[in-house]
Amino acid sequence: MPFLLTEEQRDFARTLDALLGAADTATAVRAWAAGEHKPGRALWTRLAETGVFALAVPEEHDGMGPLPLELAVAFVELGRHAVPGPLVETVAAAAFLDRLGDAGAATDWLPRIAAGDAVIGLCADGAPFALDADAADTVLVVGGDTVCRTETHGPVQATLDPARRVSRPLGGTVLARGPAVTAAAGHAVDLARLLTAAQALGLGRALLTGTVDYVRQRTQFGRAIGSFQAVKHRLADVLIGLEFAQPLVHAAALALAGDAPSAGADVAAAKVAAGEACYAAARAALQLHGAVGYTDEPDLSLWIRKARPLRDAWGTPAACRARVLAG
Amino acid sequence: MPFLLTEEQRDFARTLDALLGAADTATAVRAWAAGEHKPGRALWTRLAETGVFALAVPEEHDGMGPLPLELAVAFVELGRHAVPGPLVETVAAAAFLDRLGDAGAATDWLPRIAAGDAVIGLCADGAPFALDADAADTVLVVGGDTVCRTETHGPVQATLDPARRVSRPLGGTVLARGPAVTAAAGHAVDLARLLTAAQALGLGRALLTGTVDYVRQRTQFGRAIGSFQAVKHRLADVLIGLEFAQPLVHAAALALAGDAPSAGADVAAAKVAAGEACYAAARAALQLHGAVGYTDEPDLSLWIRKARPLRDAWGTPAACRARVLAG
Amino acid sequence: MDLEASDADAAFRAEARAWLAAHVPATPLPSLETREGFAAHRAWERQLAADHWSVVSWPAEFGGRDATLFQWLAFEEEYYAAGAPGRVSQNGINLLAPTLFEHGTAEQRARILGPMATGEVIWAQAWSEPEAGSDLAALRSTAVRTDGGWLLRGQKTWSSRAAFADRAFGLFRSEPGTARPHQGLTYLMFPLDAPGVTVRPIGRLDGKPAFAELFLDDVFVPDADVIGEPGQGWRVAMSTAGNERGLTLRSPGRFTAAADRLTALWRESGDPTDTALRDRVADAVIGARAYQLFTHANASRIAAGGTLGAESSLNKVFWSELDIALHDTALDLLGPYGMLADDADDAPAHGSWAEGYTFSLAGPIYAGTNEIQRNIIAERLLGLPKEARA
Amino acid sequence: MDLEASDADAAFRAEARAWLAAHVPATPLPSLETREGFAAHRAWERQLAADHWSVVSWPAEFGGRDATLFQWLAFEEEYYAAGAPGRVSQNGINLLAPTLFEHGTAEQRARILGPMATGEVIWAQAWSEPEAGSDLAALRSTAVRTDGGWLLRGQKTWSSRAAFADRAFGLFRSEPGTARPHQGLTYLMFPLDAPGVTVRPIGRLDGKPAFAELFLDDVFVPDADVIGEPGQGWRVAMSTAGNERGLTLRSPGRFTAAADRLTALWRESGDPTDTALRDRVADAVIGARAYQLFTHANASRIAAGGTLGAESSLNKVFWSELDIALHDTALDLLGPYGMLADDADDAPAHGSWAEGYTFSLAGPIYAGTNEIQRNIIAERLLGLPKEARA
Repeated sequence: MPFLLTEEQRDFARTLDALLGAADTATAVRAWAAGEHKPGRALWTRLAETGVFALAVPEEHDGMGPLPLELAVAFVELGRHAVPGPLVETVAAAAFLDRLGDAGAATDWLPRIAAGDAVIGLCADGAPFALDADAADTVLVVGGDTVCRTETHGPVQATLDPARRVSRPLGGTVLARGPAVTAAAGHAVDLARLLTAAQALGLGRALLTGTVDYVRQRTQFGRAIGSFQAVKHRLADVLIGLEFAQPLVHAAALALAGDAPSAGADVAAAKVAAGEACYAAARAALQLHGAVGYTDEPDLSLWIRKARPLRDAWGTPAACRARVLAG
Repeated sequence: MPFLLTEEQRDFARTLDALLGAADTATAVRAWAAGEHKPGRALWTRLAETGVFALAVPEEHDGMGPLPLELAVAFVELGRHAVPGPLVETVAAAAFLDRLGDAGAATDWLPRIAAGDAVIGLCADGAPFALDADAADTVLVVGGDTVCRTETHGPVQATLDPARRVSRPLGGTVLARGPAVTAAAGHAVDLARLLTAAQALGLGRALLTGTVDYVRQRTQFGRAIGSFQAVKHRLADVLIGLEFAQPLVHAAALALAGDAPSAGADVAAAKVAAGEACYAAARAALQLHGAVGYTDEPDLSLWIRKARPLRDAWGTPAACRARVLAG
Repeated sequence: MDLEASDADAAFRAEARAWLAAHVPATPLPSLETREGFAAHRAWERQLAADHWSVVSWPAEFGGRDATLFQWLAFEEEYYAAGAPGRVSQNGINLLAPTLFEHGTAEQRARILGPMATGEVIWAQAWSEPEAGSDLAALRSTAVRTDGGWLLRGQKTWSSRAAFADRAFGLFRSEPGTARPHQGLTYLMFPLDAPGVTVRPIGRLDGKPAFAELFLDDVFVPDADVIGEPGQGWRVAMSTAGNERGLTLRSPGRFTAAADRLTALWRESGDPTDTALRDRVADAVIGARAYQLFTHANASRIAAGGTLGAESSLNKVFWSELDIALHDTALDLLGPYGMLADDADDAPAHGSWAEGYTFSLAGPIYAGTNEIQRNIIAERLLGLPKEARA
Repeated sequence: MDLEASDADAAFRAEARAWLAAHVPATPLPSLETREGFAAHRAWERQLAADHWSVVSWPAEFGGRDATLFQWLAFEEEYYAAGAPGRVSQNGINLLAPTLFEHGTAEQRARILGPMATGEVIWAQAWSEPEAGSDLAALRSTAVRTDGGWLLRGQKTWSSRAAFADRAFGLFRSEPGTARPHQGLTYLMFPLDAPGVTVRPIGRLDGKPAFAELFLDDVFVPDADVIGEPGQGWRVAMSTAGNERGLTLRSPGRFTAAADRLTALWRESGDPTDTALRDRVADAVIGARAYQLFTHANASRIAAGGTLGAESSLNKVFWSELDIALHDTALDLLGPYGMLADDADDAPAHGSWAEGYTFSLAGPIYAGTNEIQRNIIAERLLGLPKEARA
């Protein structure tokens, strides 16, 4: 039982990291926040070429999935580079459509998702808002045992993360109804929760790395501020949080891949740990960058502002803690 | 509105501090923990001579009270010096008997309490145990609108604080019944809560002072450990906790003295703040004394072990937080 | 010891409450961090000043009411409880004015305080520089002697309010090469529209231009706009810094009002059985009350002739962490609505929680980071040894 | 990547579980910190050893089963889940034995390991001295060369298990006046009943004699009881310290079992609507699971030929804080019963929560304080600069 990523999985992560590192995601984030989706969609296309979306789609629909662990590995990198858009929602929608058993809807959408040509909004788990509905080709809305699709929505509203804009889905036509919807939605929510945790983990890693770099070079009182014990201990705690969240994310992905009975609780545990670790990383990043971190000029501010909404997306810490104990 | 202790009140505190500082309370605490109450009772007698117990008793019963603020001032010092025994319970019992309106019981007990000759156990507010029933002349047990007195109890049980031994009161004869009991008990519980908060504040101050002294002289790696920033910041946080708890204790005492409608909530707020600050002080004291703090040899260990039971006595933090919002 | 207001104080509070009830705008003003909102807040200052409410603790001759410290605290409580607008003039009133009262000339006071009290002149602070944040003494901008005054050169940053303000004040290095970095600094005031001044607004974390960078290229400042002696700027400024950290910047009324709003929110939309949130709401209420009482005790000490020194560091750490905890709790209570920007269609009622949250995050950073405050507490209040120096 | 056990590992786990089910005493043994309890725990070690369960990861020739790291982890999980007694021999097995395997002679291993595995000889550690706690290199006790061996002189303290143990091991200064404090130390073993040894038990926070002070007055140690080269003791000891902080001292099974007991307690006596406590129980479950998985990942790394260095500091901080939080939660859950000593009449079922709480409080102190661990994490894992030295 080697509980380690394979060389292949690590190569995949490195490839994504290199691709995104060279792609100036910060500019795409700023554009996305302004409602300009082109640079973001271009990023999606490049991600699709590496196979990220295909991981969520089965082979019969031009994918190579579903592979939750590989998806988690990929979403750590998407989080690390703050890639904008409803990535989690699109991939979870793919899982939903795959499990729904509606051949028509699956054939319509899954190949397009795998190719990076479809952006899908997903509103489920009682959430009042859809993320980035204005950027989506369609929005799936799950309520009880019914799923609708709609392309209309209320006014787009800004959130604490400017690249995370939400609206209320409006109207819609019924796509399916019945227990298959409920089951498929349950799985899709678990996957969305897992991948949000993975994003948070990657985001937290990026915040820690950026802050370590900063405190090594920033001097005050004639010393690098990273030599002060209060700074060192705070960043040590951030690292501890992230390091212990990571294996929970990996184990939850394995559980989901194996449809284990514990998968729901495992995913919830990973979400709590990764979400809280990432938020702590963001708070430390802000405090240790001082006034620099509090302005919107450095790219870092984009990362900082993502942490809290990501912590709460697809299940707040409180909701996930309750889920852990529900078994 | 000078929200400051008067010179007289501060003199009273200094007198108690000096008396107790010279009295080797640690030895009395160790004896009390072994079930040997003599040195503790001797301390009570000396405290009675300074008028501590008389503060809880009205003039017509040989006291000079009730004076909740002066009692709080005194109990800060009792906590600072870890004086053992059911001090809070005896004083709260006095307040209970004073308000009960039963002239016989009041005449029987109040002059003796004022003189330091009576040790009274008090079991109320749903608590299953009485503190130090084996050391008490009698125990009052309030349940609903009824109060009993008893001199028998179950086996004496040790707690995390060895000088805090509890037992279940057994049997008893009814002393009074009716709404006067409920009203008197409500006031007595508030007073007990206030004085427990005051004790916690004093205990926390002693823990902080002892720890500051220790980290100034203890050297490791060629430096006083008090020069390490992690140590400094932790102790700074302890001081902040105590400093902001203190005015809550004083204000709650004023509210109780004036029978203000907010008194119950004010007392609960003071209890939360003082209890948590004291527990944080104890945890810091233990950690910063290292292995020395973890042994039972230094007197400090007696102080450390009091903090958690005191935090929970007469209302846990959770119960008190609920009370604060009940208004 | 008591908490009873005197008759005079109670009357003062009642008068303030009545005036605020009659004058506080029913709908909130536009954000202070926009040109339109800045102008609206300036107009509000004029309205306050017209009835002598803009600077209650100042002497009557400068537009104040000679209010005592207790009266000032009562005014602040009423002000925040009434939900009155943020004070666009606070840099001037809280930071510059105390310095002028202590170190300024009669001429300066006569010339500067009146327009400050009416909002005719809004002041920005210009303390920090890119390399001098927490380590304020490391600043590099210079003041070079010239005929009848000084020429300022250099760069200031994180200058709050400077995007739309009229004038600024700060420290400049007037004597190069002094033995210690605190020496040879001069405290100067200058107009933001003077030749040589370039103001570049900087967005706050939420994008609003709450600060600016100032680029100064031989900006002339007449001798009349030096406060105190040239070269003595550090000592002059420290009295201001003390005010910033001490009683006047974060008045308790701000937090008691916020805790009241949080409690109202919790009663309306909170789940009463959710004890985890209940505990945090209670802690906000307890914290705000503790801060209010602690401040009253300090005010009593000052009224009795005492002074505050390093004790103000206790305040700074406490209110800044309380403020974050309070707003973090509010956002959690609001669930998916908590993360909406305040101008979003579905944004919650009961105050600007999202903006308040963003604003609270700056608390542990400015006016001396909390790390520095804890050093001060440990060294000056607890007597712990100084850290080893590199 | 997977978490599936191999057939061999599953069989090993099943065998351990069956043996434990058949042998773990139905009623807990008396406290390890009493003479009677010590003897009972020693007898339990003998019972474990009789069926080769006392040192599963050792080679079979010394009484072990050549268990892999994964098998050892499985054994530990089963051991704690079964509620089996504390390990009185852990100082020997976890601290001394790894050192003997790495630095001991064949003669030492043949002579020492057998009686250690059976509990015939129980070992105490003798690292700390009054002036050398966290700063272990500051120790002063000496080993002076004599005919055929060494004479030990000085004082050791916080020596765990020493009140009732048979032998002890530690570092002694054999070369005075070296350039650096880590040099000139020698790693020696000595009997606690030897002439010149005085053992003075010290009470733990709850009064139980979990440690002792050792006074050494010319205690003779033959050359055969030196481990490694004289003067090289620091290097020899560091491999042991790594073990203490790394995988072996606090096996995940301990925390998963405790979290399971806490969850059972919460389901039985907790108020399900008390979300504040619920969140803390969930955090204990999540933390124990995270620690278990993190350890499995490290074990996988080691099995693949990797080594653990400063990473073990992450473990130390995490488990020690988890342990306190878990027990603090249990006591809060138990309300007035939570503060009762474990031997009190009304003490709660489901494990020794009060003793566990007291024991947990030592976690952030021993085996390198958490302050020191955080320094190591910051400097060695994050690459932050060293602190300024005095």
